Amino acid sequence: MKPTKPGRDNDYTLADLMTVAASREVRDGEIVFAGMGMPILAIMLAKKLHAPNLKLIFEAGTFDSNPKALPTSVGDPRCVTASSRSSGMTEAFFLAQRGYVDLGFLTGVEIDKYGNVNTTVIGDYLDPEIRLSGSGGNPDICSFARRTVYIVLQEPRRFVEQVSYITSPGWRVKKWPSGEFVGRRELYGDAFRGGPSAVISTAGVFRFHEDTGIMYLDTYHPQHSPKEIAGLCLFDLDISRVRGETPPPTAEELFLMHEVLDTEELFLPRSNDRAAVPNNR
Amino acid sequence: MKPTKPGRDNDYTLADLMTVAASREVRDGEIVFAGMGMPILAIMLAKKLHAPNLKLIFEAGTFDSNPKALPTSVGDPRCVTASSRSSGMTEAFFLAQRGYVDLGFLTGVEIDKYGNVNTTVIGDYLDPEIRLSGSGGNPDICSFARRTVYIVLQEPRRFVEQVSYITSPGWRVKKWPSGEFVGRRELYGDAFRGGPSAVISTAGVFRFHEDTGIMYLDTYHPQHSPKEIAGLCLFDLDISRVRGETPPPTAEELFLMHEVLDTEELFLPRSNDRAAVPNNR
Amino acid sequence: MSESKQITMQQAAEIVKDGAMISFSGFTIWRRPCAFVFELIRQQKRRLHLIEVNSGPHSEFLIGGGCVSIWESSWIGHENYGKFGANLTRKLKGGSIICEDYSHFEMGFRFLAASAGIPFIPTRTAMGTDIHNPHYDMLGRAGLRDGSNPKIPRKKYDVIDDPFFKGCQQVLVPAAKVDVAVLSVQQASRDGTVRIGGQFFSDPEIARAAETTIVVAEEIVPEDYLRREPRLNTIPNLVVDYVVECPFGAHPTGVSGFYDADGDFIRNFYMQTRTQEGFDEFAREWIHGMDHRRYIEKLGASRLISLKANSALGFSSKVQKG
Amino acid sequence: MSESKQITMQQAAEIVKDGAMISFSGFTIWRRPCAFVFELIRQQKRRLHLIEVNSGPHSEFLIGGGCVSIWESSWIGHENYGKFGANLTRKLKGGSIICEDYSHFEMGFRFLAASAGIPFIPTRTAMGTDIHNPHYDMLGRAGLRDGSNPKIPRKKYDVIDDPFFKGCQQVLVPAAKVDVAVLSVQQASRDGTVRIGGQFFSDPEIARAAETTIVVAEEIVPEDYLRREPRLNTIPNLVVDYVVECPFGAHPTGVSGFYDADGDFIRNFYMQTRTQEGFDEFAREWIHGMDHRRYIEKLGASRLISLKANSALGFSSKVQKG
Repeated sequence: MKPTKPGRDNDYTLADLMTVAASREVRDGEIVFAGMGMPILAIMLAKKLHAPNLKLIFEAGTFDSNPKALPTSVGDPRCVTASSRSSGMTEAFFLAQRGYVDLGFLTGVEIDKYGNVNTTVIGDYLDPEIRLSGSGGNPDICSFARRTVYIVLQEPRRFVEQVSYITSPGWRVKKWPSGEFVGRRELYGDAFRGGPSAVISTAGVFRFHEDTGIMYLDTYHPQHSPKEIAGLCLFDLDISRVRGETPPPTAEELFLMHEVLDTEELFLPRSNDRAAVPNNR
Repeated sequence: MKPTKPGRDNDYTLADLMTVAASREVRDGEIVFAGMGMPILAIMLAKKLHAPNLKLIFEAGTFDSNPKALPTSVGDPRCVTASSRSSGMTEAFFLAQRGYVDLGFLTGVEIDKYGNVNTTVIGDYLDPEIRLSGSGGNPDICSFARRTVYIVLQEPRRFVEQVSYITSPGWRVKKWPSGEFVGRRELYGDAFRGGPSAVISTAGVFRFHEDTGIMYLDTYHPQHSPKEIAGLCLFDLDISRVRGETPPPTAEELFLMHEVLDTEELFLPRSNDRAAVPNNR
Repeated sequence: MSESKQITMQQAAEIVKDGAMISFSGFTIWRRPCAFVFELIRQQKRRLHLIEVNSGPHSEFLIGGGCVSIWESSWIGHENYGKFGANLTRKLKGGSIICEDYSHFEMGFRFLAASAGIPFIPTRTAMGTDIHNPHYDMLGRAGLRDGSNPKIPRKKYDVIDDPFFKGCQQVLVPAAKVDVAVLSVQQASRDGTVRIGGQFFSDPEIARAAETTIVVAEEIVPEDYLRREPRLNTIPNLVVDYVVECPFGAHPTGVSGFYDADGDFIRNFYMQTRTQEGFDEFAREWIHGMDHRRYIEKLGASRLISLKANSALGFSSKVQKG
Repeated sequence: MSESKQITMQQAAEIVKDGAMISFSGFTIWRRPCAFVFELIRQQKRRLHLIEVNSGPHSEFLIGGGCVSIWESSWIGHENYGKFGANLTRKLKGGSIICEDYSHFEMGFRFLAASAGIPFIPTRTAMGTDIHNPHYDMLGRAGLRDGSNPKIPRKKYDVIDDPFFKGCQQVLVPAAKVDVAVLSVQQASRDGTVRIGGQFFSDPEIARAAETTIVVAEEIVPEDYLRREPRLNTIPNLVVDYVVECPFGAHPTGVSGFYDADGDFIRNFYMQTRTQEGFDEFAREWIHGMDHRRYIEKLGASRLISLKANSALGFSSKVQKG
């Protein structure tokens, strides 16, 4: 393949920036359990750059996959290529529950300040305004991985004080049958492994306070400001620990994303439209 | 292969007779879970004669096996040949527990009048006279199959009032923690599927009373008598329902056993020594 | 050679009775028995209890067609080609369907338990979420957990303390027992031996969880061909009750090694069926008065060729995925 | 290419510490890592807790060698070549070993639970037998169920009523957690991908149940060779910690597609080691002062050729089975 010119340094979309920010959450040697869309792109990018020994698990049943063509979903035959083993879901579920997964990569529709995520309904569960796709493996991956990274659109109705329905557990969760909120570590007991570690939104990168489990702003994307981002959250966002701007994609990252990984523009349109964001399951 | 002359009608060993009696317990179309030795021979014989559609499961992980060479054990690669699927033990265990098995074929060291079988220890479990091989899949197959056929040597020390240790459940079993004897149907509840249906010994064929679950003599092998067999049991054997002599092997059965199935004399020596009995695991 | 289990698609669909609990093979938009589902709609099945590890286009067909009263699953949608289950959403708002939500792993483990012949299995997934909110036990709210249907568990889940190790809380999820399971697979022989290519998802578990298991194969192949390599076979014959041959029987979902998912078809279905009128129009065009041969003819040869998998790659190198 | 996990047999055996809970691949006289076990005996391991789905010649070697304090399994013997575990029997009578009996399925389900990351699993096998006799809980009688070893469950089994369906009693068996699992397999690549030929027994479960998983392969093959057909691989690389290459590493047990069980060797071992003196003599001849190369030389080329599997059949057509 003839390499094409990667373009100017700042010639990137918001989706490019988010993918790059996500890829930087992956550490070399980790076992990563990925949802589709931007997560898979971010992982494949990390593998080409700083994490050549990461091992990718697909929920539908492949282990240490090395797809040559970008899969559009976890059930895609493209996931199987050059994997260490291809089988079924029970084995993937067992491996996750047994503790083999370091990092989960997921998306959310609504998120609260403790990292509880909703992908099930908007409004009252018993009389919903909008029925969403449901949990899928979201709560499972987040229950079993040591760290979980979420990708969420930055809108006030999505960064809320309390989600309509907790699909996936954050740092303070409901203890049944009463429904009182308790710390995740307390509820999970010896099954506790970790929880949400980062949220990458269309405006910035967020992390969670080590003790309280409350979300804070880590970096803001170019053309945003911490104050503006706080205004895009319905809870009181801690912006006291902000480190600066989210580092932009490098020329190498842009080249790999557009000319090697997503040549069909499945998830990353090439247009310079900064509003372009990925398909958000 | 050049067929050899099957020999005179009564030119058969005790092992031949027992194998034939066992094979007659198999019905066409059944799913059969088999231990090694005489059980596998009996099943292969049934498949060649009256039960062409029986399906054979091996505990180590093959389903609807059609071995061309006689396997010496369940883990043998000879089990895999021409099977519908070869995999592992979890799947075999699941299929049995899920209720797919019609007939189990096992051997026992000690048996009592309720069909409880011991293959674990002789004497006190806490200070055994003889440590045997242990349960293996004996209790499992007998728990899950609709019918189970046992092959046991006829000796007074083996047909006992109460076995030293119940390895495999008969028609009256121990209810824990007290250890009081209760009916199998009562203990198993909705998991009840059946139990021991026949015992083939070196002296006769036994069955179990429909209501009481107590063993009775069904047929006696040639050169034995019901009274003599009752004397070879330490419990009071019911000989009131005896139907007559165990039918001898036919010429076709003898030919198949010796010239087709066990040409290497692994389990069935050709000698006319009527004492020759199979390896009894 | 064993006895043949082959029947026609129409006979297969007749096995499913009104009110049955039913489950399907596959994963989201892959290996779903859509041709079978179209036949169920033509046969006007009613009050089905659809119970799945996850749902997809085939579930949306069945729900839009008015065949389903209970949806019990973890997810519904069309991956890149449609975010949500528009038909499920509409029926839910209209009150004509009950939704029972579990997590993906919980549904997988529930089928595993049923397939293993055990009534429940412990797990520690999704603890602290509204999936375990007792007010959201929808089958319980509808009075369906009274034991009158022996396949519906009396509780959505239960909690016990681990008696063996550190004493921590364990969630028990009940076995997912089903009346009929229908699997879309690549190859089967007439005796019921199944060879699935690519990832086999939860299909072996679903096959064993059912009272009756029907396999819809892209191709029926000789039994001795499959028996030459028993380790490549995914489901043994003794688990399968009936076999149907139906090339492109999973369209518009994809089949590894045979054809890709038809993204255009799925996206159009999703966009068109956000209203019941839209669904009815779709059904008039693609389901009613059709059979599978006419459906395939209507799709046309060029479309099928563009979807067809490259035999070295296992997927199409021509199809537009976006 | 991934990082190599290959180490030597001696290094692999050093991973097993005195007092460790250890488990092995295979089934009775098939695919047992005997060369590894001989190295454990040479390294004079002590107080091992051997926990297996079923046991075989390799267990008898290790027990005879004085390495084992606890045997937890369902069966021990040599199939046609020796009825019982003569060494286990002798040590049991001498009071130097504890035997904990479970049924075969129970042991399999216990490894399944550990491999699934759950603390127990229900089953209804072996109910009413002395396997469930509370007086015969031998680890309990020895005071080992006090939680001081976090891998030993606090109870041998437990019983609860099914909360979901008909309310019947369910036996819960605890996860079989192990420190080190050692698998004898046909092929592995340096990254840890494993391809087992023939029946794979409970090996995938045992591999995942352990803290550390060591694979002893008949041959190490290129990683890209195994990755060409991922569905033929039995255990993914991420489950395996170390890989050792050792041709005939399972002798005298057999390996499907490679060689048959050596019935003469096993029968002689069984007959010879009914006394401790006999075992010590066997060990002087076949274990101590040897390494695997010298062991193989001692067996001799003709013996290995007669055991070698016919490559079309997967088993030897020459070996005397009787």
